[in-house]
Amino acid sequence: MPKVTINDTELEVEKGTTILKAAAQAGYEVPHFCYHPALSIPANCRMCLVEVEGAPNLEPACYSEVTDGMVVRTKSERVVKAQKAVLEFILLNHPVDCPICDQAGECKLQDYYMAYDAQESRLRTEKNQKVKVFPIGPEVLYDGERCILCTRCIRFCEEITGTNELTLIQRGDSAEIRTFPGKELDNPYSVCTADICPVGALTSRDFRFKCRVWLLTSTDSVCTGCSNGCNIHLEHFRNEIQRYRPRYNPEVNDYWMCDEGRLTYKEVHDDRLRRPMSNGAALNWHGVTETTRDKLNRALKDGGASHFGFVISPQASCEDLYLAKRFAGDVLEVDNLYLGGKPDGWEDDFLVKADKNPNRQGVNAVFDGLDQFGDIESLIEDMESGAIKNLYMMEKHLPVDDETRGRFLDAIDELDLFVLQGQHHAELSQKAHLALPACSHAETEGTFVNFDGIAQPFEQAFAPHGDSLPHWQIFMKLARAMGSPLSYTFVHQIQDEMFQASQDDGEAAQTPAE
Amino acid sequence: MVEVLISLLKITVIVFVFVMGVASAMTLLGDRKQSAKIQNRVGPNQAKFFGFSLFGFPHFIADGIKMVLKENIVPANANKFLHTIAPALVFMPALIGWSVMPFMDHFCTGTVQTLPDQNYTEICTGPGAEWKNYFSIMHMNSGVLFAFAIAAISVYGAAIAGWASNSKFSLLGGLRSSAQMISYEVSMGLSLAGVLMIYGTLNINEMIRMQGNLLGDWLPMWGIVIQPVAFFLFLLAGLAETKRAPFDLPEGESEIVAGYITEYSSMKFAMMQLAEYAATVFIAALVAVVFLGGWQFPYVYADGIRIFGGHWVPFGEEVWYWISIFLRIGAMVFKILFLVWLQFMMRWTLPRFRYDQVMTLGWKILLPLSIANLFVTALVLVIIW
Amino acid sequence: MGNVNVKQVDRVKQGLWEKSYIPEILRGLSVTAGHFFRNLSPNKSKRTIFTRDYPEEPTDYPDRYRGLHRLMLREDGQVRCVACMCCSTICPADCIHIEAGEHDDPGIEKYPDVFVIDELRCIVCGLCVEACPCDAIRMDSGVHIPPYTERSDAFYGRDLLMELGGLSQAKQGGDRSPS
Amino acid sequence: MAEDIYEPIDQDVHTEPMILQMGPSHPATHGTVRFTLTLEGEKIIKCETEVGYLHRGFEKEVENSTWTQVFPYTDRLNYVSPLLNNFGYSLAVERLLEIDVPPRCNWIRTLMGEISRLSDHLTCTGAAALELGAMSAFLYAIEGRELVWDLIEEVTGARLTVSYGRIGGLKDDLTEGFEERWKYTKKRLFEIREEIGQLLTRNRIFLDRFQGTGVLTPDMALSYGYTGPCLRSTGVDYDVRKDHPYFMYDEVDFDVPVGSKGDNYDRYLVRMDEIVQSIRIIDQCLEKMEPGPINSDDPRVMLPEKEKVYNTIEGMISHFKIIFEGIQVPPGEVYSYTEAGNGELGYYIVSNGTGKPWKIHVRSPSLIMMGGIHKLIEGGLIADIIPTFDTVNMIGGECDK
Repeated sequence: MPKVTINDTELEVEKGTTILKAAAQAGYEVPHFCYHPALSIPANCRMCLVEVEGAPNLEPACYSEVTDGMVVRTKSERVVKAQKAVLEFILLNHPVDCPICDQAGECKLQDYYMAYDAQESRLRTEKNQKVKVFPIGPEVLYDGERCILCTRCIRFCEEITGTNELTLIQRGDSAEIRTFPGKELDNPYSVCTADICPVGALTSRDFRFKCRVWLLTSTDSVCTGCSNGCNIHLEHFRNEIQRYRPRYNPEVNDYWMCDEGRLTYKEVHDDRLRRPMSNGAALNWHGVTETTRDKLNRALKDGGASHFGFVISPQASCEDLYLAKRFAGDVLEVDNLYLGGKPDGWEDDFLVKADKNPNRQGVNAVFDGLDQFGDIESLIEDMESGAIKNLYMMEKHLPVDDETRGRFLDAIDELDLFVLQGQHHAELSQKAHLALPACSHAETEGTFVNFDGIAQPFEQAFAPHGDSLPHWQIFMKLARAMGSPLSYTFVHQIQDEMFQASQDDGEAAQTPAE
Repeated sequence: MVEVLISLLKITVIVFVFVMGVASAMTLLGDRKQSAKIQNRVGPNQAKFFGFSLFGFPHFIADGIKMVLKENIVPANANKFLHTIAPALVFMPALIGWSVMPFMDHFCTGTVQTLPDQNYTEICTGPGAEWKNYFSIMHMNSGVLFAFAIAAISVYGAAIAGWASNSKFSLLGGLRSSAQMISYEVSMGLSLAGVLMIYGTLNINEMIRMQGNLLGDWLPMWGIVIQPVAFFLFLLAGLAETKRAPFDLPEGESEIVAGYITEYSSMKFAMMQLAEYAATVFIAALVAVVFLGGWQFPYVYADGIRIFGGHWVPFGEEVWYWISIFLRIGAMVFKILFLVWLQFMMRWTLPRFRYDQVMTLGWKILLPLSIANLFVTALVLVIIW
Repeated sequence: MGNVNVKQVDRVKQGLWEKSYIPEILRGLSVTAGHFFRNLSPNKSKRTIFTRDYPEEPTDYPDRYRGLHRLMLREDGQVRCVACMCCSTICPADCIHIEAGEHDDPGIEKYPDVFVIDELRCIVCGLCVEACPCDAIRMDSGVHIPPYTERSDAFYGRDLLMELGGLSQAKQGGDRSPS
Repeated sequence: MAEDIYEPIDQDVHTEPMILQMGPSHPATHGTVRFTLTLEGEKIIKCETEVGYLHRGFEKEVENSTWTQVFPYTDRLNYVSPLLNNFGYSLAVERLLEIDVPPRCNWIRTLMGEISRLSDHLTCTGAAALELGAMSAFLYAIEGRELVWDLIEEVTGARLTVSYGRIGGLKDDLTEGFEERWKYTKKRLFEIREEIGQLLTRNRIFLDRFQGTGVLTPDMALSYGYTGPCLRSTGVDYDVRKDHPYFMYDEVDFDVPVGSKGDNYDRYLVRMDEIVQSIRIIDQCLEKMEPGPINSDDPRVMLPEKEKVYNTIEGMISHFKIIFEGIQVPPGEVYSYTEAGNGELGYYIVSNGTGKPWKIHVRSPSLIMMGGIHKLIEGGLIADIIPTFDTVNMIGGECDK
């Protein structure tokens, strides 16, 4: 274990640690552009130069490993001078683009200029002109003038996705990033290059000009695109999600997430059911709760529980599912449970999973296995034959193809009572006798269990849209109206009880317990 | 029949044209325009008749329309009846007093003759000649007493308005106004007593005629000349009577909001305001007739101009009589307007008294002074006559 | 170094004559009557009227007067604003709403698709002008907000603000040459 | 307490004191303050003061704005002399940042601050006369204030909500013709002061209202934390400009007028005299001022020049960082105080090192004076509230921060 002294701080680090990491452990920031912890180290930006005692030249901290007895200075006069020189050099040809650059606000160049340079340029000649707004891929745009040639994006395509689309062309101040001929940056993780780009050279086409990043508020959340459950920063402005950005979690997604998952935020705002509805007419919660109670009571009295179907959604959080279980089992006393959710899609061997529902493992845990759920096909048949007369459905999704879904939609007309409780209108809200607006994962808090059984909490980012409520609160409203003794006021009460239940069952390892 | 028609005509001209005209239009306008000039402002000029601002005169009309159209609000738990009649109680006395106010001497159907050796008394001579009362609504021997009696009534209006509004600020205002008016009534009456002793009559027209006397054939023997102290006391007490600054504490807007007017709105509020202006004009008229010679135009007599014992008739007796009538009416109107102007000047110049200071001034300064004045006058009269 | 003294203010001691109200009332009347007659004088130049007939005689605002916003134009008549949102960020009243859009000209790239200022909400602090890095927004239009009966009339859109604006000659973007 | 009041009156006749709610919307309680008066006739036997009807939320609001965005809020503290509040805040943050501003900036701050003080005192004395009914004196004072505001408008671009101060400098330099305009204004101000004096200073009605009412003793004033003209009227010669000079106040000559009795009349006289002193200070500022930069050259604090912002990436970057992150003020706390129109205006600022203040507390003179005003009012008549309240000069914006 080599001992190293960094700016008077003495510490012992693992062998093979770079100076940059050792300095970070000692609490010193060493500025860097090209270095990224998940990528290989080219040491080409020279921003991280530090002074090592005894060495004739300044050493790149990202590349040099510490040796025993090494004395490093990250803030000495030489280092500061070098940092200023590097920044001045990088800024020589940098365009005056901050007003139109999406990176402004999270730009390393801006941060480091203020922190390590803050002096005027001595440039007296004209700046280079290079390509601007170059569509380097379907999701990513390239601006040659802003590029500082750190090659993070090239290394990402080589080392993480292995698709090798990008390379560096030309030399000197004409150098630019380009795709190889006939290729474009179209791998399923291409927007990650925009994330890791320290400046505004690569920008996401989806986020382009949408919002300034300093206005965004970031909330820790989980992507709902598939069952991988990538950790994300859910970034929103004025009650609207502006983008997802991957959040570092070495166990799930490391620094990355897929392009498809990034766009799933649009579902949160599209086609939202904002008001409780009865037979297509918008009402308030008070009226709808009473109507629902009456209709549910009548349905149970007329047809009994055997004619009542209940569709559980793996899109909902564990807390919602737990309340769904209590509501269906204890309040309605229904046995005919079905599992909804999106149908399977494509997958790869990196992050994208075929199961497009974020919480199927949560259903598994809450309902102690998936065996008790009936087949959707048989549900539709029962509906057509009249064996199921009443249906309570969570969310709009069904794991079936379009044709079967069409059959399902037709069969709804045969029902005596169809209650939809979900985020979206889809085609269902007009057909539904009662439509209850639920809110998305951005508007409430809860837990998802990913395909691997890792329970991941997500936080509330902003207030629910319209009159929508979390699923569990809707269930509570109805349960209270129907005279059930269920009483949960806070999410943590549900969580405590779930945890208790799982303890009792001896299944602590599988169950969410946040 | 003709008598009745003439009376109606007189009432119309005096009350509705002159008093209402001066009280509302000229005073509102004068108050505003005058204060504007004093304060380096332009004053109202935005309301226009066919594009002409006419020195802000249309504002008076606009105000009237606004007042009529505004919502009439009666506070909760107020005594509706009293609250409604109070403005009338304030307003009526200010108008009734005018019934004894002469704008000119009685009209003589014959020829008028002035007797310089008999204190410049004018007599009506000729066949069947008599004095005809055409220039005051009512000829009353005890005119001054009547005017005072009527003026004193307006205190009821203020007190009732203050009580009936069911507001503490109004109540305070009502109390203040009744206390103030009653206090100043005393010194006003006493300061007048000296004048009455000299004139020896309560008939206003007689008093004015007597003021036509020329002392040493050149100095008009107006009340202000023979009773200067009484004039100041009367003017001061009169200011206090009208509740205008610096004695406007019954409605001192910064202390008790608007005093007894606080809870009034719409035309009732306008009535209160008009009553105040009408009272201002009335006090001006009273001061004019008692101390400033009323309709007397110095040296102008019905039968010619007289000064230093000289006498000449510029246009012949018949024509001159008519000219003198107009000059005398003009003199009366001018005196009233001048006094109104003076009162407004005071209002825009001086800060307000405090309640206890007003009482001190009234009871401890004005009252002893007026009694002293009365005493001295009596003494002088006894010695001279 | 300055010289700072403490001094006692003089309180008035009144004599009997002054206590009789009369001299001071006369003095006061002389001041007010002086103004009154001066302002009635037929010679208008002698009057000391301080106020003005506002709508007929508009005030001249000084050059620095902060009035309505205006959006400056490029030489080709396009709006200078590139929707960088600096103004809406610094605005303490949060009265500027901008939605950026992609401009057809790749040399401009970004421009305000929607640019609305709620002039009623604006507190006229002028921070937006200071925050603008493009000389696009200014408040020196020399007019203030007119009265409106409809609140929505006071939402000034981009085109209206550009009509108030003028050509800005400020050079932007530094020297650039094709490589 | 209330029972004590009832008892002696109750003994002979059945009377009881009247409780009168004066304010919050009452012509005399400019701004918004409420007095709950217990009256015996018109005599006030008890007065409870209640502030807080203006709901400004200054101190909470600024926690969500950057250091620069605070300026518009400070304008609205004492809205009659906004420049003094601006500069007081600038000074406080500069002390926290430990930066110095160029001398010309300090001269201009001194000068413009005194101009603002003129506006404050003219308004205060004018309003006092107005509420006593002397409307003309008020409008003459307002005429003077308009002239002063014309100057302010010319330099700052706004009459009332000036937003002229900046951390580390000023928004703009003085304009070119400022000195000539000031000379004209000064001449008029002396005339106006003379006219107001003729209308009021020796007038017995005015004296009766002002002398001996609202009496404040030095002990009382000090123990209630009174500062400014109110404190000086009692004879205590505390003036921040004299005792703890800031800006250029130690370079100029001026007198600190003090009263002797501490009544309304003394407060009026002190203010009338401070008008003269302010004019003196302004004259000296204009005389001693030299051309030079008005802004600090610290790039952490000042926005770069527009030319650099438009044309260099370095200027653009620092412009952007200061705009969207705010000035980075090092962690720490400071209490900085200046002499505002009504007394000592203190800012207690805590910074946590970010672009937004962690906490700003304002020691606003008006609020503190409201704490002791019942002592001045009790025992007087209703009518005495008016001059007392006017000469204490409560400003709602400052009171209900």
